[in-house]
Amino acid sequence: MIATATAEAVTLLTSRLGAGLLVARELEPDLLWVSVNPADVRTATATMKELGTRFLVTVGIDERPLGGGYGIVHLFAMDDAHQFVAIDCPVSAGDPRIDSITPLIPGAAWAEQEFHDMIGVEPVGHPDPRRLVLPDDWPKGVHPLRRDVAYNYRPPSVEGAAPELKSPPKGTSVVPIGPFFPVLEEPARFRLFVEGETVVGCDYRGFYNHRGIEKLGDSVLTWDRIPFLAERICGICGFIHSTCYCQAAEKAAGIVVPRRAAYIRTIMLELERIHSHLLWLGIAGHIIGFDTVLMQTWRIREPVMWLTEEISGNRKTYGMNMVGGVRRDISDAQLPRIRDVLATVEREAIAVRKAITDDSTLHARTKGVGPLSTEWAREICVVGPPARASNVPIDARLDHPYAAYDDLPPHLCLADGCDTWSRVIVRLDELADSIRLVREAIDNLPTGPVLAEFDEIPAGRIGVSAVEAPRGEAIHFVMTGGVNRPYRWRVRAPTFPNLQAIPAMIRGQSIADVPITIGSIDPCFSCTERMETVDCRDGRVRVYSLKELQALTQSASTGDGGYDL
Amino acid sequence: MSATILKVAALAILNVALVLLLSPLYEGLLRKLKATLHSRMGPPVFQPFLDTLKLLGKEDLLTVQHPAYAVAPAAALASVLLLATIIPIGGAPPLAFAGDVIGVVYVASMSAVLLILTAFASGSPYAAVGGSREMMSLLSVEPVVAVTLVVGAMKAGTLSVAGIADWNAAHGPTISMTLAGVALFLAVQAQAGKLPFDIPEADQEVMGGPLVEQSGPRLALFRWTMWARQLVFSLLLVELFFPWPRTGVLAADAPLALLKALVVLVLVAVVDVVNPRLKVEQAMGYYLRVALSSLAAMAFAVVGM
Amino acid sequence: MLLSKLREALICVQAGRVTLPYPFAPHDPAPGFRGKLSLDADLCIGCGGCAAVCPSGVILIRDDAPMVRTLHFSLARCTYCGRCSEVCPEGALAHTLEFETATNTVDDLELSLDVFMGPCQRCGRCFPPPTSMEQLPVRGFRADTSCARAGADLPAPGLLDLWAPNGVTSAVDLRRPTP
Amino acid sequence: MITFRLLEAAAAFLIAGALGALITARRGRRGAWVSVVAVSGAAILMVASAVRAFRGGGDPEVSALPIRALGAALRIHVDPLSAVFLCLAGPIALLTTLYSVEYMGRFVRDGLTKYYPVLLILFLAIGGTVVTTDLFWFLVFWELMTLTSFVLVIFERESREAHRAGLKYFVWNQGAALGLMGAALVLWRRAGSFDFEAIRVSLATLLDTAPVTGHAVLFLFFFGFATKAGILPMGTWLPDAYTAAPTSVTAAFGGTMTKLGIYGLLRVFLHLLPLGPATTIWGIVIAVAGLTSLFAGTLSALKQDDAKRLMSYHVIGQVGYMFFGVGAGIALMQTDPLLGTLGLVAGLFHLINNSLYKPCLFLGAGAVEYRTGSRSLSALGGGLGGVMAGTMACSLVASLAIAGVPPLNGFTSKWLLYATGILGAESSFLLPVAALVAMFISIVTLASFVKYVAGAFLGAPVVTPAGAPPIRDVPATMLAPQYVLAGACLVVGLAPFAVLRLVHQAIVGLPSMIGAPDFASLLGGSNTTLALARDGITLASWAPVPLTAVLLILGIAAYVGLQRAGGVVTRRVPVWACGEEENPAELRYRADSLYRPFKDVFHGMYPRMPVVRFEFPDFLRRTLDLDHWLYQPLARGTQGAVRGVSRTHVGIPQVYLLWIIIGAVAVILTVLLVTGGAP
Repeated sequence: MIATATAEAVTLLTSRLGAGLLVARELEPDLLWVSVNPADVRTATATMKELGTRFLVTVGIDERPLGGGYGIVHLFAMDDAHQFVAIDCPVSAGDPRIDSITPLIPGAAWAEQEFHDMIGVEPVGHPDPRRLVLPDDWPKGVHPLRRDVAYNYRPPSVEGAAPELKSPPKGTSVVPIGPFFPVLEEPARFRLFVEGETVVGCDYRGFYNHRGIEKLGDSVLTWDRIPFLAERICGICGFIHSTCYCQAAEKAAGIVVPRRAAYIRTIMLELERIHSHLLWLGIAGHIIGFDTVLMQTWRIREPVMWLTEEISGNRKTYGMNMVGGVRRDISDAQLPRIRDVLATVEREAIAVRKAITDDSTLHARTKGVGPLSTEWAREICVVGPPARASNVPIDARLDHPYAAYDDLPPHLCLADGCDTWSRVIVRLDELADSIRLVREAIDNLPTGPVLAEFDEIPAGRIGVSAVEAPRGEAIHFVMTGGVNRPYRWRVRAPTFPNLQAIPAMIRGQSIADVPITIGSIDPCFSCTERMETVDCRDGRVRVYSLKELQALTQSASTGDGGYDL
Repeated sequence: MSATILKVAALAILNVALVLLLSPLYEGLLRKLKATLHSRMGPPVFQPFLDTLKLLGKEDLLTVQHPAYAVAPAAALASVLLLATIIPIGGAPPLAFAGDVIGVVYVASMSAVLLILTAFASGSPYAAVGGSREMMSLLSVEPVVAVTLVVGAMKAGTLSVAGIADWNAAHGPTISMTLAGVALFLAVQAQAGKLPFDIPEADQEVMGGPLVEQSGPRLALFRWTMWARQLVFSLLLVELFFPWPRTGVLAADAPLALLKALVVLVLVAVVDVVNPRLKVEQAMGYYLRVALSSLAAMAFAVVGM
Repeated sequence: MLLSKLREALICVQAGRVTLPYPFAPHDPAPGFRGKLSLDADLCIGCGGCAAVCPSGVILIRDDAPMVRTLHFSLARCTYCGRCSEVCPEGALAHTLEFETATNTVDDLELSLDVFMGPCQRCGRCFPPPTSMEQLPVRGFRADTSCARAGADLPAPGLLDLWAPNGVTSAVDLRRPTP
Repeated sequence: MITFRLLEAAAAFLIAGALGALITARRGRRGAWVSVVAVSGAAILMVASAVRAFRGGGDPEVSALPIRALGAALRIHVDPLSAVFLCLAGPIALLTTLYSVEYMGRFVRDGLTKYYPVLLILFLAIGGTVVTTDLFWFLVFWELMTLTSFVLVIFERESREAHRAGLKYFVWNQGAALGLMGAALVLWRRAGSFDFEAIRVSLATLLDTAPVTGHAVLFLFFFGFATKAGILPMGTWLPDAYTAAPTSVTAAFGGTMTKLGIYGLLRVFLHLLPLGPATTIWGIVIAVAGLTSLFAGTLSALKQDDAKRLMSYHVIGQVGYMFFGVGAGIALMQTDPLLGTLGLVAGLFHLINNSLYKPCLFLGAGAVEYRTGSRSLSALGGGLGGVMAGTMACSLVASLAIAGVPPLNGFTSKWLLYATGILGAESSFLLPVAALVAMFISIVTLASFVKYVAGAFLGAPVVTPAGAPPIRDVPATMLAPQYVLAGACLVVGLAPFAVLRLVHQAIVGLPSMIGAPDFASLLGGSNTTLALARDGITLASWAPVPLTAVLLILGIAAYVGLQRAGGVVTRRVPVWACGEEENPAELRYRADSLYRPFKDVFHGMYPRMPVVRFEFPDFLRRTLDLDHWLYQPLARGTQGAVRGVSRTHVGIPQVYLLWIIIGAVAVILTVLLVTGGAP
């Protein structure tokens, strides 16, 4: 049975595309798969836009071993209908080109640059055809996510390669923020074009941390190992990624997670949100020089970390998720302790909130800073607190319920200031709501097993899952393959769309506002860039000498070298 | 005659030594206080001395080779120490004959000027932004300092620093002098480079601003200059505007003055703890308002209150 | 505004100092903490389950000879996920509460264990004998030199004498204490 | 008589030099050297006559070339005030001429025939203006000065900018000169003579009998002198004209010509006008005008990107300081002679200081332009310090001097000004406020010169494009004047006593300054300390030498201590740019980016300059180009002149300006013809 909303979508697509619509079927209750003729991708996208859907990400799949060409799958979300829609464009292997949809959806820019780099399908008409992901000294024509490129292939670096940079407009000078900048904890390079202290434009070069984690998942690791790798995509919201991956795999395999496991996942996800928001608040304070906020919020955060350590055995990277449920149960003896910690954190968080809401110097630093209009937030497909602070009512927990959120609906915390202050308020609201959710979850914790039993996962299935991370919505796409591993695993971290909104947010602001504006989206560069470090199979651990490290850092700063698969 | 010269020299050396040696200690105390308010342990009180020693032994990294670049840090420290000889610490300023409040205002700005020139010389864009900010903060703070000192001069009818201090000590608190003192206290916040006015250095925005290319010994001297500057300004504040009680004995007045200066700096540190950094235009707007409202102190001074 | 500042100051003052004197005083993690791996070589039967589940490939298994299986642990890469200890049927692998793993030599984190096993009658490869009785004559292990430095959980270096260079080994673990 | 002879000889030197330069101008640098010789002769003679005046050997007034019908004669008298200006005009003329030798090399295309002769006549006019005590001749010299300087402003004949600036200059100054002529005519009708002494008497009676007319006359004087000095809003001509003229000329303008506005003020308000209620009123007017100018002029300077334009706005600002000092002094003279004298001394001393650092700055900017061809600070991007070390050192010293950084000379005069203002609180509440504004502006000055120094000299070393010759420092003849001026800034700053005594002598020597305190009771008798005392109580003190000594001792101790303690190992490193930067040139922070937020905050305070757009058709431009119809013809022969003059009469009914010139020249010629030039 096809739901009403998706039925409407199919009808409209059929009328618009005619013969261009190749296949439309519901792969899962919440995933509509539409294959269209690649030539009609713009029409299909325009139709999706007309339907009010939200662009998520593009998945590029090398389907040549399966007898096809390249699959370019644009994922969309129909939030009101709780549906995902995949627009699949089978691109022929002989002519790997497809019309770019960025002119229609500005937020698709990076997604398209990424499949251009990784799969080698060229988005025709893309406004910025520069490299996004691949290093500058990576040879042309080598596309790492193609199946014929080995996961540990190291190409010789191209001599004399330099990043393609935008040159500053006349009358401006460049102030570089990054790759190594004190308040950006990870490398990212913004070249600000400034007139006085006013930023008139910027150029971005990032993806210095890219380690080909998707390639590892596709080619080396098994179902059960990937959650632990996925968890390490992000140091703060790792559990979100492992949950998201497990859910995508469970959807693809049709595994039903036991309720207790769903509740435990919810508890951990919300604990993660609590400590992540407190962490962010501290970092935001630090960015504007308010170190007291940093020290105090991190002090308040610490009991939550101890709590997660008690529950999971580690303060971060809990290692609890498995495909089919969770590994570790929460014992009844731990429940009072959780309640205690929640009470403390709640009391302290309320005090902090009370103290800072009327602080006029904080207002001076955050109100009107980093403006992101509702329209542009929708255009660039911003997610999470930045979207909600711009009055875009999206929350994956409500739009695409997972874990136990169908039983425990969160409040939708919206603000309409469209600025950094609103982002603070939204996060403070969510913090309070998360405490409520955890409390309700442990009060209603069902009994039963925590891990579902399942057999081999069949090949050729597809699962799409969204999880609302503290920073916004994370999307994992899984296409199953044989021999106990996925054929394609695609990760979209929340920072990926949010970061694309930065240039618009800092234009016209002063240099002093740039760090806090970047900070206000709570950027996680390695999430976005999907970092992983060690080559697993050959077991060699490389020890860098000081000299090599220096060489590495120097080369990384020019944007070349450093990362390989 | 020679006895007078000797006395002047001794007092000058005493002032210089007090400022030079106590300023890192005060900074250490402030750090400790700040750490306590941050709920953390904080470095030992003597850490600034250790930092300085460590920096002195470090390599000196130069982005440009220029004699002025090498001389500026020493000159900056010297200018602040010179300032210490024309302000009172528990007694009349040793070199009272050589400079008055106008001299104080101008000598006080010398260290900032040297820092700014060094910043621009380094060729770093961050230093340039920081230098530009330092200049702007000088532009907004110096008028406040000037207004308060002029109020003192108007009340006392003299431009001499000692004269103002003596007049205030003799006449007790007045509305105009108290207002001026409050305004100068607000200015000390910026002169000390403390939040919310550490805008030029702003390590989260411009990575230390004018200091970004200063390293090793040069950095040590510039840091020392800043510590000394904050002590000198708080001494100026307490000696000119809050000189009571005064015994007339240097051995009693000097420790008292230093204690009062510490209290001022503690207040400065508390303000520092509960504030984020302002943007430079906001700081300028703030000091413009302070300067204009300290004109009220002038008005009070004119009507004799 | 001022009230706000006072509230902020109050929060600061109320909390007092909370930082721990950690390096100078021990800090114990919560029970159940997944710290440094410990390996009880006595219990290992060389089944290889740990290597099969390890996500970061810490554990490598190599069959050097028909009766010698080498387990190589690169603990520098360990992510402390605890999958190995979870799947170990004999409880040979466990997490301790230790978290201080810093070392000057990466070799300290390399650990090699040779387990003497029964050879498969058909293919000749290493094979964990299914029953306790069968295990009895073939159990044994050998630890690499570098293990010695890694910590107290590992066997004493004296045991290395058991190694016979030609690959023929004593089938009996001399060290095994009698119950 | 000796003084007169000296001045006569000086004039002869200048005229001969002008002729010589005219003849030799086409032969390379010969004309330049002829001019240098002539100017040095004149300068020595001018200084010598000034020395005589200071020594008290002031010869009585000498008069020549009488025009009986008018009661005018070339009356020459050098009093200490004139002597101060002679002392400035002579050496600065010499330094700028010397500088011109190399500098003007780049203008050969524009034809140097009209440069040196006109420049020398300008110096003659400046000298004449300050030594005559006859209002008629004062105006003649004034007019001559205006005309010659106009020719120099529009020197670059290809430049449209120069022509626009020249026109603006001409309109304002000729208008102001007309005002002066009007005032002179009114007084002449009363007194029947142009003699200063006669006018002094008639002006006093005029103020009593017809106060409206009297004040109108004073207004015209004020207007005329303020315009020449560049006081806003009349001074809007100044930045354009200063920027358009060749830099050597600009330096001469800044060092001497515009300062004659102050001379005129002092002459009129303290010589022609006895102290009285009128002086107080006009003192206040002058002070307020000065305050406005120093505020608006300096704030505008902060926004400039063109080095010369930046400095030109500072000319306006600095003249504001002088006007403030002089005005406050005049206003206070009757109520508080001590502070009144202090203000006047401060104003005049500031003028001297300004004549030292301002030309030095202009010459520095000219040197940069000479080597790089650019005056835009943003385009320069800094980094010249390494290759133009001498120029940088001089510019830095002069910049710090103008900003009033102790112990340089600018601080001392500012200190006197502030002391006047702050201690004048009992007379007026506004005086300390004004002093505060001046202090604030002093920091603005500092900011804009930091911008200049940073924009031109500081920063990463400049990289010359491949193939281009490396940038070197300017030749010695261009560098020497800068060294002299910068050195003078330092010396006067450290030992202002002698100069201040002369200034004091010049001020109290003015006829209206009766009852002014002597130097010892004003600033103390010490030769190490300036101490302003009243009733035996020291009110303000400044001792540059001890303070500098202490600063040096401490600085050297710190420096040596550092070298000893550190055993410093230095290493060259690239500028940290958060990683490696591919194009370091893009990282240069542009000079026009500096202080942007400040400009935004103070946006409302910036004066709205009256924008007068002079857009004139080509034929008119050609007409106004003196080259076309006046100068070239004169130089080539009468026939050409006739043709040129006739062309000016073709279809130009609206050119009132021309009528002004022709009118002025005609008046002078007629008067000479009528009286037959006989005594």
